[in-house]
Amino acid sequence: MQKITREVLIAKAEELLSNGTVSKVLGLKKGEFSYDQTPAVFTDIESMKKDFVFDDFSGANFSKYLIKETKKGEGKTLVFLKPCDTYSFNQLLTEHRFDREKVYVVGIACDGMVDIKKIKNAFGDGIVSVDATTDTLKVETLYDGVKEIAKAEVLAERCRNCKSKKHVAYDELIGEDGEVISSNRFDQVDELEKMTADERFAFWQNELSRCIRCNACRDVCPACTCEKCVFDNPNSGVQNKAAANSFEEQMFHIIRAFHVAGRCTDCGECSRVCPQQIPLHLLNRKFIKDINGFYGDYQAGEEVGNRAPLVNYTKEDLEPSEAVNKGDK
Amino acid sequence: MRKISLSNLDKAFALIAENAKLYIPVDGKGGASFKLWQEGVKMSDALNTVRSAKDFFFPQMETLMEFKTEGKNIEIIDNRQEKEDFVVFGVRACDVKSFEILDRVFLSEPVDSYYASRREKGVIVSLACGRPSETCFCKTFGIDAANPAGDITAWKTETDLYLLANTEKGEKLLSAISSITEDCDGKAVEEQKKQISAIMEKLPLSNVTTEKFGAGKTKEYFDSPAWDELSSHCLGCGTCTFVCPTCQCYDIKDFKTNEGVQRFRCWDSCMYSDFTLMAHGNSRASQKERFRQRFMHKLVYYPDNNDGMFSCVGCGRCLTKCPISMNIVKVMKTLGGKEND
Amino acid sequence: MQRIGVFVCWCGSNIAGTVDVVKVAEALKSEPGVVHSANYQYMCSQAGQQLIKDAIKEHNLTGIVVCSCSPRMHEATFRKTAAAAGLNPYMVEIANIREQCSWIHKDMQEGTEKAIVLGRTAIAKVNLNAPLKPGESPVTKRALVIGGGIAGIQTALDIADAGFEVDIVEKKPTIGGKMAQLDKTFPTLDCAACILTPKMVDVAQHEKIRIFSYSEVEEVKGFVGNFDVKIRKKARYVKEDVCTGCGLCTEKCPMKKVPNDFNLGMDNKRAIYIPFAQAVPKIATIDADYCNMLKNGKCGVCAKVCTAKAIDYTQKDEFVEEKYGAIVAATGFNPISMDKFDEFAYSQSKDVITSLEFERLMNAAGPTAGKLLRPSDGVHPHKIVFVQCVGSRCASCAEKGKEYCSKICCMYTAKHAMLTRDKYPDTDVTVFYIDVRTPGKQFDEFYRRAAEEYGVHYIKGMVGKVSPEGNKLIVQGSDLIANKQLKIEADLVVLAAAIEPDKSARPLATMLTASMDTNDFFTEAHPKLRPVESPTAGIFLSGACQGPKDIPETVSQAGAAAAKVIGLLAKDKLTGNPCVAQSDELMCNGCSSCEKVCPYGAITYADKEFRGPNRTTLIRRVAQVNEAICQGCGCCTVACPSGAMDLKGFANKQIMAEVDAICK
Amino acid sequence: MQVNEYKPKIVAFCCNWCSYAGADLAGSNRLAYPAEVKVIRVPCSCRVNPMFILRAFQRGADGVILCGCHPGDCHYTSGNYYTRRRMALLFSMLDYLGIEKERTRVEWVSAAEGAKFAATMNDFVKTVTALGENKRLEDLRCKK
Repeated sequence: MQKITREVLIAKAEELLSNGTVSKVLGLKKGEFSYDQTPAVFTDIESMKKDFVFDDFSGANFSKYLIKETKKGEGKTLVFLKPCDTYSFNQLLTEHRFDREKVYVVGIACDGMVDIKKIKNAFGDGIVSVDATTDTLKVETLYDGVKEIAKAEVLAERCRNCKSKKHVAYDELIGEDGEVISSNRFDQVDELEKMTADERFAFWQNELSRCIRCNACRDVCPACTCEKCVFDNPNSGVQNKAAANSFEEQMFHIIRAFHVAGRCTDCGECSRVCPQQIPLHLLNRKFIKDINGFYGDYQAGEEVGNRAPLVNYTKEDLEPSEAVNKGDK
Repeated sequence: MRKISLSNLDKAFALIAENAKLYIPVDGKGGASFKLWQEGVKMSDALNTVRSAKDFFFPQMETLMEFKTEGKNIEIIDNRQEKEDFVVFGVRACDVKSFEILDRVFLSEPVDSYYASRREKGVIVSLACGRPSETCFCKTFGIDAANPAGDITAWKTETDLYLLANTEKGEKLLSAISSITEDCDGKAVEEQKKQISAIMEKLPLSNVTTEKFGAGKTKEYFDSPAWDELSSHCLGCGTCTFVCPTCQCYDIKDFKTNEGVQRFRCWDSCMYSDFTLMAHGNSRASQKERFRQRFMHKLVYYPDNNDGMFSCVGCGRCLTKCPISMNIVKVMKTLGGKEND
Repeated sequence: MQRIGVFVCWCGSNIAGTVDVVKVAEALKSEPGVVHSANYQYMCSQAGQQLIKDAIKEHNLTGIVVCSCSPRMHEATFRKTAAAAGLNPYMVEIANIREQCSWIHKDMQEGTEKAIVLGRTAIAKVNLNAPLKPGESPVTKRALVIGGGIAGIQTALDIADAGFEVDIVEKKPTIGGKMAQLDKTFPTLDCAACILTPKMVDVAQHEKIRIFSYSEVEEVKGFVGNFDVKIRKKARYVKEDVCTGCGLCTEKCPMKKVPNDFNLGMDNKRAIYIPFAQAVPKIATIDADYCNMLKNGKCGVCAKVCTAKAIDYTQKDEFVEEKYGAIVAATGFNPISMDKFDEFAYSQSKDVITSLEFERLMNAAGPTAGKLLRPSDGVHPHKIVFVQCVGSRCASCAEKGKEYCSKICCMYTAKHAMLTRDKYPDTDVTVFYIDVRTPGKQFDEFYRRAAEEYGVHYIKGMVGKVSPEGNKLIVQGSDLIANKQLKIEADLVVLAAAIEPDKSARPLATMLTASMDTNDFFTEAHPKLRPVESPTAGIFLSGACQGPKDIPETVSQAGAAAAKVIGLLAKDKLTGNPCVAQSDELMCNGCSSCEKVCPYGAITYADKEFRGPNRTTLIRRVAQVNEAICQGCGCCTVACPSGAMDLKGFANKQIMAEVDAICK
Repeated sequence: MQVNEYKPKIVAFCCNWCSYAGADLAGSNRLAYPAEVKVIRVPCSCRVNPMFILRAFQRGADGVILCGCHPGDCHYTSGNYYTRRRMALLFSMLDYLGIEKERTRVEWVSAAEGAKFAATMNDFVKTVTALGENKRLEDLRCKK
């Protein structure tokens, strides 16, 4: 469950729409089932009351949509941002992706979001409804009736390892602002690092070989905001539409992660949307972990205007040879 | 109708694999997928594979030919790969139907010989859906999940697998495993069919209809204002097209190897910004046009050209995989109006 | 498709000895694009070059690959050859088959095979070469010197003497800088004013030099050869062209209690003042913070006494906009604030002073007319303790002081000690030091004279605490050589405060897009080979703004900076390196990554209108490269994720083609 | 000499101002290193895009080495500092994916260090030869 309810957000939106602070609201619209929510823009409160939704399945990171939304029409866009979304928001501002003045941010405390894939893994297909009004989810299926599962067991990966309950950007807040959390988000990276190179290679071959190059990871990523991605540009020399073989799978994912290294806020959208459930966040987290270890802790999006580690340096930085041999100790 | 005890299934697989490559759905990280059967590989119970079975006939990437250059001479090499027979086991009703849709594209003149040779070599063993999912809406397109087509139709109960050959190819395959199958009546199958039909009625999407769509509807929907909102948050990724069993668009590209050039084709997606890119630019300038194209094609253009047949089979893959949960059902309901609600 | 000619050089036996040049030329003939292939004993000879020129014309070549020695040797030669035959010089690529092939391999087969690969690689690149044209930009033949201390003065004089116009911008009412405040100079002990003021007069009288005193740089735009600078002339409430500098107003002004910053606040001046007798320009300035007329509208004495009618209470800041071809930063230094050094009782006792204050005390024009008297009671001190490295070499106390050595303190402290002992032999002088650093002509001799001939007590050790007790100062320190703690009763304590860049340098550097180090000293284009240039083209560095320096070093660097400026201004046009970065505006999303890594500030952003879908227009922020500033390192091309930024002459596709050709 | 002796393919990116000059100096001093090493001249080590390195492996390289001016000596003042960060992260990522970390290397070679250039290349070729062919980042299509 979320302590902040849909009704509270609708009331806030009503206030801001009616006093003219904002002209539209970027939010989620309920779908066919209990869990499939689609981003939508609401311009009147009636449509919001009808379709707006906010619950344990409202995990999408809204920051990236603001690039497009702020360019449409006059007035400000109201957006409700979870703590993790605000980091992406700041990073986008750092990169001049939209006009801050065109957005009104209401920071909302978040109690962790649920991953429908985990529910389906637990109960199989045929989920008729999910009641998430308490921290024990009641899942009704076509074949097994109503079953219960603790929310903690089906938390989205990024929420399981939530890095911050603190909003780093907002115009106003609903609910208490939290703190930056020392999470265990690098545990899996650690585990991989401890493996032998052969084991790691096998692990990633198994994961990356499933890639169908649908580009969902890239297209949903708030750090991937290029006008045209190198992988789409026939003149770049690296364009490819299909992961023809293991090289291209690796190439795409290494370069994708490299291009967002130091800019990735670890929002976890890439892994959330991957139709093949490839743990793409483990690539991003490797870079984040290395950056923290090599150059000092750095959280992308913590402040607008921060200089990303890859466009920065110190004279005492470690050598690449030291970087790869760190694990040997 | 023949039946085989599930405990003997591995033996049947082994027999089939003697003469052909056998692919069965297998559980793995990220969901089920068709894998080459080998000793010890177990069949998945999952309703469906993440990627559809179209891969077998229209793979994501295939080499069409090669050019070898030596000095200033060029040699053209035809290196079509499909030479062996293969069997795909456990294809669901929706995916089986998708082959019919793909056939109309690839097998009409001019015939796509790459696709055709794969269709010729492949034997399809379909499997009735014991436990359809909430995202299933094959019924909308007149598909009977309880009675899939294919060279052989199979029904799985708690204990047995029932097999019915529909084609010559199917007969041949069945006879190859006749030593471990036995004749039976269709009672258990009829029972299962009834059960499945009952479930199909209960599915949340069972009320989705195609009434409002089909051939000749271009003018009605092309300029609908609804497209703006429907497409407004589409990321432009290719997930829906790549998991779709009926999407058939591809691109042909050249890959420069060390010695020459490999000409290959690979799936393309009408959702991509460089799809239909031409010298003057892109005729589908915004995501709205691309989005509209995909759904208009499924619901109007394809029926226009194919005797009213829709190019969607209601498998529900795009419903589960779309990053923003936008999908054909939402499009149909929005465009089609309240009646569908 | 290119029409490429391949020319394989024997270099006598240098190449032909281990590479079968005939075979190489033959093998490369069948590479894509190659229409002609030849070999010759010495391609760089007249005859060899003629061979290339003839082939260009005969075969209509659009590109050339010369397989020869290193491009560092003859790339320029062959580019000229190509140009002479009407081919764009940047259509030439060199395959280095001498230094990187024939000279390092002994086996003929191995050498030949590698030479073929290297040739093939160059051909692959040339296939993607495009003709390049270096950009040209005119040069405004005027220099701006920011800062009017000895560094700025010397630079300005040297540039002006070469015949170019120079403007000096000085934020204080007079030029002269720190040197004007000094008494004597080490190691010769000649008086600072005696050697500086004639130069100041030279500046004032030089027909090519304009002085903007009491002025600051407000805005800098443009690039090398073409800077547009806005200068703020602060209101001094005195008409510069009317004031005769008679000084009557500075005597009649009733506001007498204005701290005299020239004497570091050790005495007072009037609200209208001329900093010192030899000030240039010698014009009075009103201190608006203290002037009663400006504050309350009551007084007007200065206007009454001024016979020249130079006073103008209504004066406002004025702005001057001027064009320059080169800019010299000469913003100098300041002693660091002693606020954080409470242990030395600087703020508790007037008798703890900094070395610069000591200079003023010893100076005949200073607050005590050159008599060494204690600031607190005007009594002559008999026991003076000098403390060195106050805030310098503070590795562990970076929050208080500086990690670097301020370089000049050892020598001026020796000077102070020596001068004190010379003038007042009854005064006992002790110097606490960490190390005495005397690298310089006559420096060590000078220091030894202080210690040996003048009887200055040098104690190796640190002072831990200075505490005022009555009219004495108790100095507690350690003597590391004798290994004991000392407690010395002193009358005066002089702190050799570390020096730091002037605070105005940082915002100036931002305006100039000149880089700075962590200590806010300007960074050189190359620490060894280009020490007086900033990495930003057209920006030069003079004096202590680049690092701590004494006067002779400052003057020599000032001259060197002037020489570089003269070299630049002597050109009518600047020809750039055409291998510069280029932004594809259709693909750029304006994320600023490239700008952040550019060492030269060559990348700026503009909001540009683009055609959007369906007859809409979109305004997007896109990167633009100033070709006159870009030096072509290519750092931006890698920072750019979309590949919108590419480097001409070393384009992504060209390098990838080379990679492909090698790995074949 | 064995006929089928394995010879790795090595791509060496060298910056124009220091390392390329260092390579030239190695040549002038006749300091031998294996012919498997082929140099690509770039203005600065910071010009080397990670994509170039992957491209080399795709096309059949067995090892890629990047040489630039010593930190602090960059002709462009700071290029090699960026190179250092980029390559530290890239190499660490390759290692994380199970690619042999010995296949990539960064060395700082000045224009005066001809001997170091030759020694570095000798050592690198030896290391890569010991590893054998690059199988993990290759693109089999290229070998056709």
